[in-house]
Amino acid sequence: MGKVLMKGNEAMALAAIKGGCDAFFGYPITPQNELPEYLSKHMQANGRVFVQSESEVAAINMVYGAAGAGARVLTSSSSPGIALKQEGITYIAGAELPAVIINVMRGGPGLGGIQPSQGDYKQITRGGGNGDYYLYSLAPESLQEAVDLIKESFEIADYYRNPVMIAVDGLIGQMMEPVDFDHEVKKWDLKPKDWVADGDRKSHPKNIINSLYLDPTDLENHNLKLKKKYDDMKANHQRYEMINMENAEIAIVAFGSTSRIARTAIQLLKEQGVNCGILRPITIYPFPEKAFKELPKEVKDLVVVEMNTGQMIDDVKIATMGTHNIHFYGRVGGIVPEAEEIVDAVLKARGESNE
Amino acid sequence: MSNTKIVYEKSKALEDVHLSYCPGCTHGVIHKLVAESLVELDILDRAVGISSVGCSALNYDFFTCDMQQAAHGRAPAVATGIKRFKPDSIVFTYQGDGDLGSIGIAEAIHAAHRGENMTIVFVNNAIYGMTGGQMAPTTLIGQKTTTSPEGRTEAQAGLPLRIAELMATIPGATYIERVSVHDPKHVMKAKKALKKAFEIQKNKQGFSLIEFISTCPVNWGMTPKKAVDWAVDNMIPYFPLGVYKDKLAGENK
Amino acid sequence: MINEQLIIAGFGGQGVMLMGQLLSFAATNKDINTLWFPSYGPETRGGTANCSVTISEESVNSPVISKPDSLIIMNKPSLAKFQDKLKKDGCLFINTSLVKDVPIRDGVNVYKIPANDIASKLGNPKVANMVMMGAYLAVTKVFSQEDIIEVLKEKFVGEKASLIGINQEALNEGAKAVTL
Amino acid sequence: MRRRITFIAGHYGSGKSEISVNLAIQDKLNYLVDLDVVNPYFRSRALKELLDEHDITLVESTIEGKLNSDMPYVSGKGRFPLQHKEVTAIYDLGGTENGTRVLHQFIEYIEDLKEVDFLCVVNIFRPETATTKDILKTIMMYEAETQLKITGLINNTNLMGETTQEMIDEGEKVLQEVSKILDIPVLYTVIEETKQNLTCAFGERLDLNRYVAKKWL
Repeated sequence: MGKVLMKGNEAMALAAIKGGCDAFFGYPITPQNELPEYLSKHMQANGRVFVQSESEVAAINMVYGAAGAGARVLTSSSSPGIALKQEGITYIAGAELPAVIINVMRGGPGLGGIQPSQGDYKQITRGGGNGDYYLYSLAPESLQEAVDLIKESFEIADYYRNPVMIAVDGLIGQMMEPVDFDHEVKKWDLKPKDWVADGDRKSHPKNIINSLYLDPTDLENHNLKLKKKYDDMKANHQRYEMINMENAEIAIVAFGSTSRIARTAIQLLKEQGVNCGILRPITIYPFPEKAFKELPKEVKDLVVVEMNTGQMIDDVKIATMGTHNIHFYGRVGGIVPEAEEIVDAVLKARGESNE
Repeated sequence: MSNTKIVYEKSKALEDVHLSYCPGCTHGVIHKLVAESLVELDILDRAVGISSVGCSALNYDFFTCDMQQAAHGRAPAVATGIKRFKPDSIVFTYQGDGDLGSIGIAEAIHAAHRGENMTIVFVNNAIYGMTGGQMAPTTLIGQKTTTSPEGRTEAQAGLPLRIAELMATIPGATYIERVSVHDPKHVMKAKKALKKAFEIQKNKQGFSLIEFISTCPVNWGMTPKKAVDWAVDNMIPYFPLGVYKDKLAGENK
Repeated sequence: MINEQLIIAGFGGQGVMLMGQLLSFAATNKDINTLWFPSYGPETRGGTANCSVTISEESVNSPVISKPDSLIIMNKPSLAKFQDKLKKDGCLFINTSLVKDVPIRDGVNVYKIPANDIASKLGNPKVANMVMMGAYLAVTKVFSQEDIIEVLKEKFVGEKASLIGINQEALNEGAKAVTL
Repeated sequence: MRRRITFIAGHYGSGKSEISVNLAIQDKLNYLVDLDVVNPYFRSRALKELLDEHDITLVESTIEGKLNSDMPYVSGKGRFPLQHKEVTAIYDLGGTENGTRVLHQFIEYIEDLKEVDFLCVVNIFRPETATTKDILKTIMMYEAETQLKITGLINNTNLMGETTQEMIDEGEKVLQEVSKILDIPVLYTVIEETKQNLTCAFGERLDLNRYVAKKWL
C-alpha cells in the first residue's frame, strides 16, 4: 500500500486492524475520538467487533471478557478515561490476559484540558491500579513508530499475557504524517491460547479466568509468577534510542513527542557549537536503565524534558544512581515546548555545571 | 440389580464440590436450576458463566462450564465482551442485588439496552450477604441491616428498587420475569422461567433477566424456615412474582 | 531541496486545516517527508484555527514550528498572533479582504491577496483558501498547481468532483494576484 | 465453673477470639466454633494447626482453605456440639450485636438453656464499653438481638503492652457495678502473659497467651 498520509488517531486505529485486533470496546473522549470513529467504520466491515460502551469502566471490562474468550482486544482513551479504566486493567493483569490500551494523553489532574500532555507517566509506569503489576508500556515519537509498535503490541500482549499500554499524547493523536503500514514487525514466539474461557468445551477442558486467590500462599505464588514476567521484560525487552550520542558532551532524556522536539533542539545547539545527544526511552516500562550505562564518559549532565512537572526524573535518578547531574525542563497545561526553550534549558544546565 | 434405576442424580453441569453457602440459603437451589437448564437445553458445552462479587463469587468452581470472574457489578460488560467475540457461545451472569442493583446497575441496564443476547440470573435477597449484611438497594422499608440499624427509612435511603420492573422498561430487553424458590411449586415455575430465558438466548432472540427472590437467614438473623416465611410475607408483596416483559409474546405488563 | 515550515492561520470554517492537509498529501504523493499538526479544541469552532505544516527532504523533527519560513494569514487576529514568529525574509501571505489597517512588521516579504473578493467574483466565496494557496505556490514553488489538483482529484470523488474546476480557477487567480 | 457450651460476644477488638482460643486450650474443650462472619481478620480459624495439636475440632466460618476470603460462611457443623451432650464447645461470635445475629441459626438446637453460658467480653478502654451505662446498653443490645440472657462477664480491660495494675483495678470496679445491677458474675479477669506481675481481685485469673494477634501487635 506504500506510504499514506493519515491523522495519528486514524493511523493508530488502522495499525490495530493490521495487528490482528479482533475487537474494540471504547467510550468517547477528546483527543482520541478519531480512533474509535475510524474503527466503527472499519472493524464491523471486516467482520470484527466494535462496541461503544456505556462507560470507560464498562469498556475495559468488555475488553477483559473478550480477552478471556481469546480475542486480540483494543481499547483507547485519554487520561481521565484511562484513570477510570484502572479497575479493569488490574483485573486483566491479575487474570493474565492480553490486551492493548492506547492512551492519548491530555492535561490533568481532574478534567484538566484537552491539549497534549505527558502527565500520566507515573500512572502508566507504576501499573496504575491496585496490586502488584505493571504494563509493558511503549511511547512512540512518530506515527510510523506508533503504527509499528501497535502492530507488534498485540504480539507482546499475547506473549506475556499482560496488558500493553501505548502511551502517546494529543500531539501524536492529532498530527498527520506519511506512514507505511507494511513494515515488517517482530513476530514473537507465541503459544496456542489453551487457557481461553470461550465456552467451547468441545475443543478444550473447563477453563476459568480469574484473579481471585483465596489462599495466601497461592496468591503469593501468583504474585511471584507475575513478577517473573516483569523481570523478564526488564532483562530482555528494554527499548531505547541513542541519538547523536557519539561525541556528545551533554544529553537530553525525553520520550514521545517531546523527544521529537528535542531532535530539532540538538540541531540548533549544534549551530551554536554544542554537541548534545538524546537518550530516548521507547519503553517507559520497563524503563531503559541499560541505556544510561552506554552514555559517553563526557556526558555528566542530563536534561530531562517532559510535558509534565518532572515525573520521569525519579526513574532517571534510579538508572544513574547519582553518577550524573539531573536537570529538568518541562511544560504543562497543554503547552508544547518549543525547540528554542529546550536549547535554553540545555545551555543553562551546561552553564551551571561549568561554574 | 436389573430392577434398580437411577431416579435422580446431581446435574452434570455442577462440579462434585461443597458449595460455599450457609444452610438455608437458596443460592444452592438456584445453582441447581441453572445447571439443569444448561443440560436440558444441550448448551452446557458452549456455555460461559460470569461469577460476580458477592456470596456467589466462588461459583466458577461450582459450574462445569467455562467461567470468568468479574469485578463488582461488571459481569454484564464482561459477558458482552465474550458474547460479541463468540456469538455462538451461551453466556450468563450470576449476580446479587448489591452487584447488579447498586454498583453494576449501569452495566445491567446497558446490556439490556443493547439487546445483548445473554441471560442474567439475578438473585435478590434484600441484603449484602458477603460483606456482612449491609443495606442493599432492595432492602425493604423497616428492614434492619448493619448499615440501617434502625430499619431502612425512605427519608434516609429511598424506597427499595424493583429491578424486574425497571429492566422491563428497557426497550432492548426481550424477557424479564421475577420468580421465587420458597416451595417446590415455585421452584418448578422458576425453572420454567430460567429455561425459557436460556432458550431465548439459544435462539438468538436477545436479552433476558430472571430475578429470584432469595433468602439470607444468617444476615437476616433468622432460622432457614423463618427466612423463607419472611421472604413470602414481606418480599413477595413488594416484589410481586410474574412476567414483566415478554417481547416475543407481544405482551409487556 | 525543499525544506519548508509553514503556518496557516484563520478562523474555523475558512478551510485553513484543509489547505495544510493538501500540501501534506502532495508531499506524500512525491514521497517527501511531511508533518501536519493542527491546533485543535475550542479554537476550531469559530475562533482562530491554525495548523503547522513541515515539508522536507530531510527527516521531520519537531511538529511544533517556532520560526516558520512562510505564513498564510486568513484573518486579523491571526496576523497579530503569528507575524512576529516569521523568519527574517520569510514570506507573509495576507488575505487583505479581511485584514485591513493593521501594521505589518518589517524585514519580511509581504504578499497581499484580496482572497475573499476574488473567490466571490469566481462565484464561490468558500474557495478563498484556494486563492491563497495559488498565491503561496506561485511565490514559493514548493509544489505546482498540478500537484495540488492531483490531490483534489483523489479526495473529491462523487458529487464533490464537480468542485475541482472552481478550485483550479481559484488557484490560477491566486497566482495572478501575486505575479501581475 | 463454666457450662458445657459457651458463646463469647463483645465489641470489635475486645479480645473475643483470643479469649476463646485460650479457654478452649486451657479447659481442654472438644470444639471451637468460629461464627465470626463479620470481621475477616484475626479469626480463630487461622489457628487450625495449634488447635489440632490440642485435639480441638475447629469449625470454621469460611470455606476450607480460603483464608483470604471475606466470604462469610456459617457451617451446619456448628450444630453438632449443641446436639451432642457428650461434647464441650466454645463459640466465638463476631463483633457487636451484628455479630451475635448469627446465633439465630443455632438457637432452635439448644435443648436446655442451663447448658449454655453467654459471656460478654469487656475492655473499658474501648470507648463503646467505657462506662457502666455503656456496658449495660451493649448487653441489652446483645440480648435483644439473640433473645438469650448474658450469663457472665469477662474483664479484659487492657491497653495491651501498656496495661497497669491501676487499669485492671479500674476495670474491675466498673464491672463489679455491672455485675451487681444485672446479678451476673464476673467469671474471668484477663491478664496478659507478659504482665504476670499484675493481679486481679474478682473472677478467675485467665493468663492470656497471644495466639490470634501476632506478638508484635
